[in-house]
Amino acid sequence: MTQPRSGPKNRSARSSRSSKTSDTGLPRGITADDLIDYYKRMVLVRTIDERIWMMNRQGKVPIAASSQGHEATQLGSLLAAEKDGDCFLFTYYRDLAVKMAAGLTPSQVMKSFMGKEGDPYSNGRQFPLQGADLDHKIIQLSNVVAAGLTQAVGYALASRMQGDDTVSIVYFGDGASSQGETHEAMNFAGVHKLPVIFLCENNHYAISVPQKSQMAITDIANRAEGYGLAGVVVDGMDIIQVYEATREAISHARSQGPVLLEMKLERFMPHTTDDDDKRYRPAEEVDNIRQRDPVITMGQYMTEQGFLNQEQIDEISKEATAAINQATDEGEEAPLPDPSTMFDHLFKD
Amino acid sequence: MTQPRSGPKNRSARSSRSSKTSDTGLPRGITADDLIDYYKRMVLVRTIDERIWMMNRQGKVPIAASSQGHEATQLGSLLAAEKDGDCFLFTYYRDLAVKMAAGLTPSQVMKSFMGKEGDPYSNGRQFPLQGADLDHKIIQLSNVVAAGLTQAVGYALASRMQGDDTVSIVYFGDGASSQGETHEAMNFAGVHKLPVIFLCENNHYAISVPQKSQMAITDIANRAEGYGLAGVVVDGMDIIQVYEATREAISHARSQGPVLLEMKLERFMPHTTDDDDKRYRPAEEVDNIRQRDPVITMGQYMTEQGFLNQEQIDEISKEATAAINQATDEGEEAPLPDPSTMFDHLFKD
Amino acid sequence: MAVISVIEAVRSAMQEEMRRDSSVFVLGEDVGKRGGVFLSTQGFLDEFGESRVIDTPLAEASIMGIALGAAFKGMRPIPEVQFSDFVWPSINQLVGEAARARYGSNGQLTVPMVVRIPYGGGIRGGLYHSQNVESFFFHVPGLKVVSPGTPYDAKGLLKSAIRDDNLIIFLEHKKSYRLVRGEVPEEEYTIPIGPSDVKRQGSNITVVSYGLMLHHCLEAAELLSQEDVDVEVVDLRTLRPLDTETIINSVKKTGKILIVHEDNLTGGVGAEIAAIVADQAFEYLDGPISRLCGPDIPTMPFAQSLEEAYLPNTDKVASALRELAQY
Amino acid sequence: MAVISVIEAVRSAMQEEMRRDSSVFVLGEDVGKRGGVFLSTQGFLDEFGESRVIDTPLAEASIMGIALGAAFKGMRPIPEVQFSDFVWPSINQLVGEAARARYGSNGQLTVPMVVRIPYGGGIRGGLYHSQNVESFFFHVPGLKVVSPGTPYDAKGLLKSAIRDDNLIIFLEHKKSYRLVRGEVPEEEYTIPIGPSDVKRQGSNITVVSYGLMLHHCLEAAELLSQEDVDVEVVDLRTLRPLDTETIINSVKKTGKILIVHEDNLTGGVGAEIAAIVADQAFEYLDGPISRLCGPDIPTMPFAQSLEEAYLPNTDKVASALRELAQY
Ligand SMILES: Cc1ncc(C[n+]2csc(CCOP(=O)(O)OP(=O)(O)O)c2C)c(N)n1
Ligand SMILES: Cc1ncc(C[n+]2csc(CCOP(=O)(O)OP(=O)(O)O)c2C)c(N)n1
Ligand SMILES: [Mg+2]
Ligand SMILES: [Mg+2]
Repeated sequence: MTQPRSGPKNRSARSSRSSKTSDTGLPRGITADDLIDYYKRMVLVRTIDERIWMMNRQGKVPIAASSQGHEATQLGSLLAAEKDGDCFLFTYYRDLAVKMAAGLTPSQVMKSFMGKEGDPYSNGRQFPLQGADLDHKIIQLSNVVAAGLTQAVGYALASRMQGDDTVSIVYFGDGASSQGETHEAMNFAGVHKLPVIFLCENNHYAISVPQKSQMAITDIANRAEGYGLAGVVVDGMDIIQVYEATREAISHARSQGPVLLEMKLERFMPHTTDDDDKRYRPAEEVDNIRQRDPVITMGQYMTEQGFLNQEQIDEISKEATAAINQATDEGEEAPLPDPSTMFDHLFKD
Repeated sequence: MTQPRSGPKNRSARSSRSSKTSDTGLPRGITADDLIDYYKRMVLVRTIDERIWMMNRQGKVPIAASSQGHEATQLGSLLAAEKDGDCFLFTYYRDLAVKMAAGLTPSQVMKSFMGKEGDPYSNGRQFPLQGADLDHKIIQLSNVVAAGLTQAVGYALASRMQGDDTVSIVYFGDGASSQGETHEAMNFAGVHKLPVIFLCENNHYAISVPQKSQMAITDIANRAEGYGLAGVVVDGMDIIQVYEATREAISHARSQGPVLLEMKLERFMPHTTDDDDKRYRPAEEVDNIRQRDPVITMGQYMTEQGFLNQEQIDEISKEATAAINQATDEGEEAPLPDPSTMFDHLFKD
Repeated sequence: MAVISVIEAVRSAMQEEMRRDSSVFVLGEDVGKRGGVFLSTQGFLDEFGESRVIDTPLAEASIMGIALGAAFKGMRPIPEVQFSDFVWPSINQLVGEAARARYGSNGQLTVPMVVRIPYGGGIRGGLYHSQNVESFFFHVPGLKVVSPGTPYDAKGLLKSAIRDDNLIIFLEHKKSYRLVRGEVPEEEYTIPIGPSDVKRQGSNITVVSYGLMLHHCLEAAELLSQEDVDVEVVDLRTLRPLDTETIINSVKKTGKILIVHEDNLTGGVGAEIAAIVADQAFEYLDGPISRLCGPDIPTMPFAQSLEEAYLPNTDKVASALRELAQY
Repeated sequence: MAVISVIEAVRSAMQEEMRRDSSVFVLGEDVGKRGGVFLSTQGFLDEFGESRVIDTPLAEASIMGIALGAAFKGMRPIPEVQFSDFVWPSINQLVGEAARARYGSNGQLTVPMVVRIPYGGGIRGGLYHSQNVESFFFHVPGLKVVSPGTPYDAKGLLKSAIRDDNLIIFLEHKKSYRLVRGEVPEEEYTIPIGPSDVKRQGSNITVVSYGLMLHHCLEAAELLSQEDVDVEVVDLRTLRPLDTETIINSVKKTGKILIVHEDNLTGGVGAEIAAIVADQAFEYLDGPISRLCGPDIPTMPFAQSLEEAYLPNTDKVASALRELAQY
């Protein structure tokens, strides 16, 4: 694992893992039940993610970006946010696992991917799961890479003004780190020490462009210092480490100011269903990274720790499939948005 | 003097000053004659800068940004570029001293400030000294803060492609460091290790906004590392140090890649003739910084070193005044651009 | 009624609304101690404090993105773009994000935000301190564009804009700031966003304009009245949504229309007005739909001679009206 | 003559020009190994190498600024914007800088640069992969806007654009990339930037369009011919400078005009065309100047039902033509 550069306590997430605090031997604030719950969510997301990809091939879903490989980061950070209870999320298009784990039902997901009535994000106006899900404290307005960062900073500024405890967490990729707005967002957050976490899902690719063509450095977290931010590198394939690092970042953001959390992780699938990664990515590379599949890793961890047995694992998987089957049916049966709604909600009256 | 953070040789400019190499006791490549020459240029620029401000008050010049306080940096860096012989400059609106020292005559300056026929930058279409002076290898297209940085990087990319030795030097203020494009420019330059120098004239103010409201850090050069650039902090009030640091940066840029040179200096005047700095800047602060006037400092240095005596100093000043008087007359007599030229040069045929 | 300038009207509108509603705040470059480069927020820092009067770093994209994020949380930001010429870096946040936030979230998000933009020329600003940017925003669904010409309208419209729950691009002609003065009531009032205002009744020709050009049109109408041509002057005030009805009714009455703006001719706001008139009042027209606009060069150059050559003025409007009158 | 698609035409134009002139190079997101997300630069990396086929970081403002800087030094960059929707961050470099470089330097600087922008909808792209951005550029002095509708025009115009010494915004309708195929000569040819093309002669109604909509217009004209209405179809090809003469001549002949575009109605390119016709062909008109355009919502939504509701298509064009024919 990469060593963190600096950060709230300038120590690696792994080392903190050994400093277990709860009596179950788990890190601060979580129980075995939490992990079982989150393992179920992870399996559910993986199952629906694979299904959606298949449905794209069947012509039923126009486009999808997969969260496969990113699940540990997405779920670990959400677990931290849920435990804290006072976070607001600005996600990006790859964050299916964040959104589902935050409460979106499989049926809603299916409707969204198929552009059907009942998509809670935009009711079919936008790309799948784009718009907002305010019930679950998520905004993801656009596909424009990095556009959410300054918005998250503004949200954090409003928290400060309104005197509440909300911490904004904004998710983005390594590609987004190149955008000028990313710099502007971090700089402003640093000046005003705002309660915001910049959570980078660094999968080393922006579509086909590898990290070395994007930046001259290895760790994006290195940039934190130049903005007066805390910067931490985390093994984003390990849900426990992600949980701990995020939990700590939330405290830091609230008490001292912004944090840049760089999660090192892997994108298992092509960029989207429109992409063909064979054009630019060696097959062995994909095989290699798949060795660290977060779903398998977490499953193993759960059995090793005795939180689940193989039978339960299989049951969870079966339940997920059943749930997704039903959701798929519901999605297919759902009506298309009525054309007469096309002009609705352009303005608030 | 602030210590440099990192850089080509990671040492302060001052320390290199003691490692004199020429037999006159001066740093590499310059002679006493060069300094006499540059002292004259400095006095000339200061004289015209003050005159222009006065003419603004008389209603003859609509707007001016003053280079007073920035002269050591502007001239020291130009001296390095001239000695190197193969640099191309992207300046900004405060760089009067760069432009004049690079060859612009006082008469041309006057015409430009008065919006008259004969302004070599834009023939009166643009703000004073804005557009380009290709004869002197300068481009300064717009007033848009930080817009020149990516252009300078592109110019350096073209040098690389064309296989020539040109190093691009782009000048900008501390305010410009906040713009997203600044980040994008440095990042790209770092990835491709391009021959470009980012020369920041940090006067600690963006109009009225002090550095602490602009960024959470003290040294902008600190950001260099996050882009894989060399970063150096220089005492921008000392022409010799600026010369040496720039000279070295040029070599580094050509052989190893981009450099971020942060010149710490002071803005003596309000932001422009339109500004009233009393609204935001304590009078004592201005008095204090004026103690380090680069024109006076250099004059003292010249006499101390025996390069000039007081009589010569006075003579230089008189000559400057005479030259500026004449230039002012020429400016006033010059015609306005003919309205019929308004549509010229929209396109190249 | 006090006689005040446009900049005073703008300042007092913001001040009243900030006193009235603590969720209103201003942010931008130099809005703090400096009070704004045009002094539109003079005294605000003292009255409202650092948390509601925020001097931002020099980075327009973030000014808008941050304002938008704060709006999502129920604040009512008034970001200032120092000069219209510097709005471009923030276009993605404005056009791509803010203007679509409500639509793209199917009504979940609200953007109660007023973007104040000093624009326009005639102040020896050259290519980068004079731009007319209205036609860019005019084309964008999901936002409203307001451009007052008088202190009275500026104050009443800005107050409405601040209370509006939608994204408003509020364009203030910077030459009008001190030049244009007028009566403004002491008591509180607002002016609805949308309706244009017939600033002068007339029966022979309709002239449609907004912002600073309105005043040239009114002066030209005065000149023409001495030549027995009775000109009706429609001040759009709001550009988007466009008050088509007032324009069409006026043209139906006069049969002739001249559209005047400082912005470049091609693809300007005047083109849409012409198109609407050509479609909806086709049978009432007694002459070609005419436009007097800035020529198609980037914007007014710096030199006095070139700036004058670019800008429409009272004489040029009067000549265009005469020509149309003779058609 | 080979039958090829629009994307193949685009690719081959660039390939030929890059072989011909070593100062031509491409840069953008994923243009390297990936060959572009639409495969417009497929094979380029192998043929021209890393120094002329540059995969950039994800940062549009810098893509344009860097291209512009290289153009200043005599290179001929072809920056690609991956989707029109992401051009906004680069607007300052394009509109504020590149389009004014020559004018603002009084002729010293030259910008031989072609900005390629896949745009338009109908591909289930939703609010951020469908935008029509032409009217923004259409308003900007100092640049040219090209928008071909056929492989033949795409290739010939792109080659001319690459040889042109000025800033060209080259808009490629992304739905046409694979959908529209047509004959293209084996031998080299170019098509001048500027002149529009009468794609179908007719005497009763003029329909003016460009890009993908051209094909709906041609199909609708075919339908109308069976109803004894003879429709002339003008394909603009170049939007700026606008070939006013061809439009006016056609309207003088037919007396009626319908303008069709996918972009939003208000302030679109069609508004200017209407304005010009209203001014210059006023006396020849036998009916209102009509426009069939995208409605004023951000752009076509993702859901199939909404996307269809937004987009003009052959049926909608035919109905509009029928209505006009009956006027
Ligand atoms: C401003 C902008 N430019 C280009 C695109 C097209 N695009 C979509 S995703 C993407 C790559 C993003 O990479 P990264 O940020 O690393 O996220 P990842 O997909 O790897 O999770 C690109 C270029 C976009 N959506 N927005
Ligand atoms: C993009 C942009 N925003 C705002 C302005 C208005 N403006 C002109 S200079 C300036 C301050 C620049 O400060 P700095 O970069 O530190 O340069 P200095 O004037 O101090 O030398 C501002 C805000 C501008 N020209 N461009
Ligand atoms: Mg990535
Ligand atoms: Mg400064």
